[in-house]
Amino acid sequence: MENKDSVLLDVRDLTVSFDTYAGEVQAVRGTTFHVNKGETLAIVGESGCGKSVTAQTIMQLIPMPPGRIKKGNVFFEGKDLSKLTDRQMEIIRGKEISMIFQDPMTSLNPTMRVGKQIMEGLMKHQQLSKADAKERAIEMLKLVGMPNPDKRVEQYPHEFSGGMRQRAMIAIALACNPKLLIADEPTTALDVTIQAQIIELMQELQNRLNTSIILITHDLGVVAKIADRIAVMYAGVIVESGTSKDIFHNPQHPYTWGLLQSVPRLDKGQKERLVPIDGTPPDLFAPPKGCPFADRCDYAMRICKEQFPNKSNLTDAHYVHCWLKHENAPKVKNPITERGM
Amino acid sequence: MNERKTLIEVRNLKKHFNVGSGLTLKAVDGISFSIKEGETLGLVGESGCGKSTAGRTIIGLYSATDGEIIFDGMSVNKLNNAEKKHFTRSAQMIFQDPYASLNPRMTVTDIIGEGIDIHGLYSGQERQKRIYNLLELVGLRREHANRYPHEFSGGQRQRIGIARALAVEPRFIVCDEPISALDVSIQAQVVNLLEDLQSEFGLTYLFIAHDLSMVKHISDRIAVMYLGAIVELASSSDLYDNPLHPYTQALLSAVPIPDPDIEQKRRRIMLEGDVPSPINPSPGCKFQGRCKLAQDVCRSQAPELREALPGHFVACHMVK
Amino acid sequence: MSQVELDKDVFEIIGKDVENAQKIVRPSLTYWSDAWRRLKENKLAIISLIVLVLIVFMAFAGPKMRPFPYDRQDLNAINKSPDAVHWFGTDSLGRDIFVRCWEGAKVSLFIGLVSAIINVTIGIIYGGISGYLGGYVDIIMMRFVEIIYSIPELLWVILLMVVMGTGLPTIIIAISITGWGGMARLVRGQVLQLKQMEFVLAAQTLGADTSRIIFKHLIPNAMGPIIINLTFQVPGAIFTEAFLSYIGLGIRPPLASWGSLAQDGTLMLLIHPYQLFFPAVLISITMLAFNILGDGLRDSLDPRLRK
Amino acid sequence: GKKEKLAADQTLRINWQQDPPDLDPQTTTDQVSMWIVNAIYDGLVRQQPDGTIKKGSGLAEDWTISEDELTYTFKLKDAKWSDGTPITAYDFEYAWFRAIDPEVASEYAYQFYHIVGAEEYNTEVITDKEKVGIKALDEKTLEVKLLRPTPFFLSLTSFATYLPAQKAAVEKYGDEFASAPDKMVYSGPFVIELWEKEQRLYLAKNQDYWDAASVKLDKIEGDMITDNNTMVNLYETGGLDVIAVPGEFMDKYKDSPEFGSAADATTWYFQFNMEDKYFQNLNIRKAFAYAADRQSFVDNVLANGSIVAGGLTPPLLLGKGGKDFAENRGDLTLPFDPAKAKEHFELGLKELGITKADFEKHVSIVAGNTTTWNRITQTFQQMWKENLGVEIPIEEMTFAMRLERYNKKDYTISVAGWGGDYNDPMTFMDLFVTNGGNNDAYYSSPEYDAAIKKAMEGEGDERIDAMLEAEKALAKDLPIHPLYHPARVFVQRDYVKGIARYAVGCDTEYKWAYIEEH
Amino acid sequence: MLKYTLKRGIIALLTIWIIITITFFLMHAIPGDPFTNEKKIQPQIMENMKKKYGLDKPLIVQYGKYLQNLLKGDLGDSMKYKNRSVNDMLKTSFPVSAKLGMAAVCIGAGLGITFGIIAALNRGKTFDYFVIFLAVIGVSVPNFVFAALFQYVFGAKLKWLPVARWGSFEHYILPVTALGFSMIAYIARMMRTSMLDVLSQDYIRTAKAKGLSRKDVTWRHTVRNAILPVVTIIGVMIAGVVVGSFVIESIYAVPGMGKYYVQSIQQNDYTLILGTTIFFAVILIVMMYLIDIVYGLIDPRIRLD
Ligand SMILES: Nc1ncnc2c1ncn2[C@@H]1O[C@H](COP(=O)(O)OP(=O)(O)OP(=O)(O)O)[C@@H](O)[C@H]1O
Ligand SMILES: Nc1ncnc2c1ncn2[C@@H]1O[C@H](COP(=O)(O)OP(=O)(O)OP(=O)(O)O)[C@@H](O)[C@H]1O
Ligand SMILES: [Mg+2]
Ligand SMILES: [Mg+2]
Repeated sequence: MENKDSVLLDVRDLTVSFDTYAGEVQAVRGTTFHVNKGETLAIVGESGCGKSVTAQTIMQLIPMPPGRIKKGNVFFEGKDLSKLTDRQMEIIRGKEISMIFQDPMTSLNPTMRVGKQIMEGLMKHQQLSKADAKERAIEMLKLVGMPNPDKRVEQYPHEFSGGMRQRAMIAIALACNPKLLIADEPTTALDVTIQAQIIELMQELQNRLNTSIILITHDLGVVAKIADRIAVMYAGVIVESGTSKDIFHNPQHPYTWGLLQSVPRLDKGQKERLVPIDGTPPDLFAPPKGCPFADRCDYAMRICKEQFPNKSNLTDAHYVHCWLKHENAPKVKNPITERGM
Repeated sequence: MNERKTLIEVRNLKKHFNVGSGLTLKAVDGISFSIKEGETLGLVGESGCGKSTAGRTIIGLYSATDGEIIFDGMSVNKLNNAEKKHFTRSAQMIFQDPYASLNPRMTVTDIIGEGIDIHGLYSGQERQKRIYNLLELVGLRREHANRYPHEFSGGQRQRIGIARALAVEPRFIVCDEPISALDVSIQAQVVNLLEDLQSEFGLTYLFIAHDLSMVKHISDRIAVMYLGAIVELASSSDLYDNPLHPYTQALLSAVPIPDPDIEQKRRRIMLEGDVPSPINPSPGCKFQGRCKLAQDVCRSQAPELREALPGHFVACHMVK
Repeated sequence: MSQVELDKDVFEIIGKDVENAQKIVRPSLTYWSDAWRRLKENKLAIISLIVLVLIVFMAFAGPKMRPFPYDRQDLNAINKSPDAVHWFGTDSLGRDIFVRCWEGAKVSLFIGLVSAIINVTIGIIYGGISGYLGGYVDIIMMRFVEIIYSIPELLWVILLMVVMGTGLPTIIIAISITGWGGMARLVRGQVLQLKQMEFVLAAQTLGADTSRIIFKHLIPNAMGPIIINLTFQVPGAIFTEAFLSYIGLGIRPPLASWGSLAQDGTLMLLIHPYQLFFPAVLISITMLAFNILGDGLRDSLDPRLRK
Repeated sequence: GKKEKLAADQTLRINWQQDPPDLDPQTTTDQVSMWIVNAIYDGLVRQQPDGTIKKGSGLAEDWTISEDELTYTFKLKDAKWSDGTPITAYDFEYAWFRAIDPEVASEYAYQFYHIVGAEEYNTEVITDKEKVGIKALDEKTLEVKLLRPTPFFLSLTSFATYLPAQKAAVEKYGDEFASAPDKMVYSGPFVIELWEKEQRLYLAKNQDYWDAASVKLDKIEGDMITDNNTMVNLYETGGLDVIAVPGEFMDKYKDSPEFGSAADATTWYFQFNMEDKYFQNLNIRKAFAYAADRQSFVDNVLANGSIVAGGLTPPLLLGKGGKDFAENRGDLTLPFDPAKAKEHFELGLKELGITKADFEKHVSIVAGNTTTWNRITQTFQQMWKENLGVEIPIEEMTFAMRLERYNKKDYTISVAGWGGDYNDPMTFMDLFVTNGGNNDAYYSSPEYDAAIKKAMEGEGDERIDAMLEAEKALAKDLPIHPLYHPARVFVQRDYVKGIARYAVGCDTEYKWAYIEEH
Repeated sequence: MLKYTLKRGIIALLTIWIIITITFFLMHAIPGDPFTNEKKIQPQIMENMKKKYGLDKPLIVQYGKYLQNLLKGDLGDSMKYKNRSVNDMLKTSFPVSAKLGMAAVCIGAGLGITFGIIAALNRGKTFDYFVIFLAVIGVSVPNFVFAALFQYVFGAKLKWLPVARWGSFEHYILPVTALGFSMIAYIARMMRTSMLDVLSQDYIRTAKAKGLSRKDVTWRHTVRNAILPVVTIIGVMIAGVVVGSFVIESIYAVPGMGKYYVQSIQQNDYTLILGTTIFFAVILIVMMYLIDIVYGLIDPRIRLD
């Protein structure tokens, strides 16, 4: 399936740190992944594992200082984004790559009408007139399922409900038909009908314009619905990556197992206690030198604490970083496949 | 569940906003329900239908336009200062927006410790210990205590908000989408935590969410809201097994299942028609514009919430 | 990919170790010690602090460094340019300007700081309450500011002088009567903006009372403008005192203040410019230090700029 | 000497310093207004540069004085108002009655109290004009009856309040009379050409003036600049032709060829509260006088030609024997003598039965809030500290506040200045009569009172002698300690000539000024 | 809005009345009266003068009379400047002060805001320090010093500009500069700080993500959110400065109303005291009202009614 020409975004060995008073927070520690044209890559992972930082680094939007790209490159259509000037980046942002941010309240300008905030990008990138831009803004709001869009464009963010703000953010991001859409938890505040609608909207956009999507979410249901490939991130590194089927049906990393086990399922009757992953992710201020998941892993081995596991390829698209894949490692039962799905 | 005492009762609650040029936005327009001690009532509904507003009004953050809230036998609208303070301790809220609700100039310790200080619960070492406990309870680490909100990821922030609410040992918590910003493993931790707290301290929850699977998991009963009104109210299994209201049916059909095979085959009930506005809503059933079953009576007359089956309330003319 | 040969026993499953994750790695700091730490990193701010300490030190030591009391006149050495005897020269009554400058530092710094603190305190409390409570309270409180501000300051001053006589307390009260209004307005404006934030709602849910919300939530978030205003209050007070001296209602002569020295110096600007130069330079250095320190303080109190 | 040639441009640029508050001759009181009023009106007489009063110098061609020196009859010359109507004796009669009209409420009405019935008329004791000694006998003749012989009466008639007023104009403009150039009529050497409030007031030569031939200036351009630096800067850059030298600038100008100084009939003095529990003690007062080194103050601090005062009355006021009064008197004041000062101070303290600390606790210097006061008080405060060992605080305050303290007798030492109104020692000497309006020292001496009474009623040398008696009484009792008589210092371009400066009355006269070719 | 304006209007009238009342009684409480003079006036003459100005009546009657005239728009006659009405004095002097003041505010606000923005965007760089330095000079050197210095250097020494006096455009330059200097300083500092607060907000990141240019991000998103405290201080500054600056006007011989504020009180010119006070109060109140309106325009979350 992989066609070298169709790669839109290629992130290589990205390493991002924040300099804080106590030292360096290694938010992203050598992440490598790519996104093909027209493809949806989902990045899932525990809170604080560096998903948003990765996304913002692609856009060259992490605050510097304290943030710092220590290593790695972000290639977009072959251009290394980290080498572009601010000016050059402006043309890419919003038009080629756009992003839905995670905090809808604080990510909208409180003193500017929502409509205007959508129009801005349109007027800049598509050279629309004010009136046209407004029309398009209304249309966008309608597309994201906002009632009374013509009234809503005149309102300010604080007059919106949480979900409405998020939809406004989505409208801003989608307005200019970007080649790459980075959606950082785009539907957390939305009810399922709207969520479905938004996802369909994104898929429709994808079908129509061959847009690539990076979807950052922890809602595995949404992931199941839309993702072509999934990257599982933990403590700043991608620990497992594969197609949607690979991850859901044949996950290999204990962390992925944990993730899948902790979701309640509507289609599986019985109220049972959820199975969380105990403990918390490591503080990225001092990430362990071995596998970062070791301390929380039921199958942790001594080696796990010593050394970060190498990449083991299962298929072309499916790889995992886990010592359990080592030939000397004991064979353990895969709780997901065992569960029989 | 039987014969437990009613902790909170909401009667015909209304909250209208003045949105300028003489228009009012009826965010919450006459909802009634009650929650028993130790019970969890799930509140679901379309985004913007007034869930947060309802929650905030119940907790006293907004003054109600109309209606009454009775907490533990006392009308919340008529409390004196001391009682009010007591009420704020008994009834807490976890906010939807994890960042905006944290003061950027306060450390996590200060944020979590605030309620403790206000109500004079602990001091000195005790206080610090309690804060550490709370942090661990919500899956954060002690060393996060002296950090500021902006240093946390979205999910971490939400947990701070939860710890803050739990700090005052409330009896009733309005959870306004407490887990939607959390990743699944932490969601499970938090939900388990909420459940543990419930069984341990007999907490009562109003659990607002849109993740229906999680709502179903945690709630005893579920209320479905649509445009400021409750359209269906039933025990969670009843609601999921036998949704009566067409909106509820549409909602359930849209819940994504974490399995690509199932998910990509599944069809959801598409809701047609315009999404109505809470500003000047048309008379009659608020859902009628998007309802396949709609008849004339739906257009002229707003349906009452009535008991269609034992313990299963629905507001729809078409349900027999 | 060359896999290192690894012992079998490193692959023994030992299970999770959640406790290990609880190690405290970062230093624990309180808000203030954290702010102080960040301030310390700001070299300019620390230099400013040192300069200020030095000036305060000189205010006490300076007059003792020369054999002239600040009020000693030498009518035979009037308007002498700076030399080895009179380092900053002498004034129109033959008094040593060096000594007077440091003597004046005491007065001016005292007036500047005390009245700035009074103004800032009152202004913050008043503006905070007015902005937060809003509505009629705000309208009435703000009208009161207008009233105080509109009634000519000189009337208050003269009345105060009649009642209390001249002296530092009178001057400080005089400066404070009208001085807090600006701060109050500024804080109110900020509070009006900030009180809409969700974290304020969150605090209300916890049962926080008005004063807590104002002082713990709103004011810290308005610290930037407050500090700027504070650093401007100090020279403001010093010059108000100068103006009062100018119309003869300031400190009692022959006591000096920087303001009155600058004022006297300005009269001599065209013929004996040094008489203005020294006090003006001292004021400027002090203010520069105050401002840079204030800037550093502002930064160090803003955790978002924390490094 | 060299023959002087007039410059083509006869414009004099001066600084009025402030806007004239009142150009109505009968009510004006301030100095700036006086300068202008004096330039735009002619009175019966006009003071000559040498200070004398000559027949024909003003509108009075001639006058006769009765034997008893009580009736003055003035004969007017032909002169016109600027509107072309003749100036008559009726204009004087009208103006003078205006000045004493209680409704006009002129502050200087008392200047007329030498005239029969004027005071009664002014205070509404009488309303009958016939009972007042002012009468225009015909268009050209004005008759004035005085209460007692008043040798300085003629010089008084050059004073602003005595200037004529045109009834028609006053009535026509009513409340707005003299508030704008076109709301008045002129009789003097100049007319107001331009008056921009708070900014400038320009005078132009009055072509209809009876003595237009003597007026050489075409224009006087006057600014209203209050700031000293600004004034100096303007002078330096050629924007002004003449300025008063501010105290701070003495160093700069005192050796300049353009520098000049004129006497000023003003005296600055310390004033002791004679009813104060400590200062009623003569030794204490003496100590303070002995401890003050006035010479050093005048030479070093002022350094502008001011002179140490020998008594209350400044020089240049008419005395006897062709000398001025101050010369007749000589120096009666206590000289600087630290030893004596200490001696008297100890003595005084002993008499009062108090310690120095008690004394210090009680005493302060009450002073005004301008630079002049500042310098005086700070200098002498220091001298007293050095020579008496007492630390005395200075209380600066506005005049009104000071007055309140005086009225309540709530002060110990104060500094005051007094300027003469007319050319006679009496303008100073009646200050300290018992219960006198300006007797803020609360001095009460039968001896002094008697001398003044004698002087008021006496004539010629007898009067002068009586006033000298009074000076001696003052010197003996020491209610005041005279400090100095200031000089009016100025710089003016060398091509500016003919500005006359007087010690009393309107102190600057522009009628004969001119610009020499340069 | 209309209702709110009306409400504020009524409250404003009430405020002015209170200001008048307090000022009226305060000014009569301070020692002296308009006729207090170094040379004491005979009691009878004094009485004549007091009668002429109505000062012989009981205070409360004078107060009533004043209010009565005020309602007719008559501020009375000055007691020191004979034959001049206070209305007239204000009418001629205010435009001068207002022009000067507004010019200074325009420069102060214009440059101040610009400098503040540039400094914030270049935090820690040379320009930032330049602004801080400028600001410090601006506040730590009082404007009478600047005024005197500018006059000496540019007027007396270099002769580029007139030393003083009023009239042509050239006459504006020095006083406006002297007056505007400290404003630039204050506003620049305030703007800088406020900008820094806003620059760290999430929505700025959003704006950048839209691909807006630095200029647009700055002007449309940052400045507007940062300007609130600057508006507060500019509002008060305008009120303070359009009524004239005593110091600047006397140094540059500008015929404005600044001196009346100081002089009237020193001379107990009652009508002028009240006249200037009312005048200032009205301007201040109007400015405060405008500020509140502007608050609402800048930040829609602020609702005052
Ligand atoms: N400005 C900053 N200063 C210091 N640390 C930061 C900063 N921004 C992010 N971090 C840290 O970087 C790590 C990664 O954060 P990030 O926001 O990418 O998490 P995330 O994967 O998006 O989590 P979530 O799902 O909760 O949003 C976190 O540990 C966070 O504390
Ligand atoms: N302060 C306000 N002013 C005006 N309208 C408001 C305000 N707050 C909320 N609204 C409106 O009230 C309605 C209900 O909002 P609410 O926040 O309660 O929705 P919600 O059910 O919580 O939605 P979501 O799931 O998206 O958070 C919305 O139409 C919103 O626009
Ligand atoms: Mg994130
Ligand atoms: Mg909500």
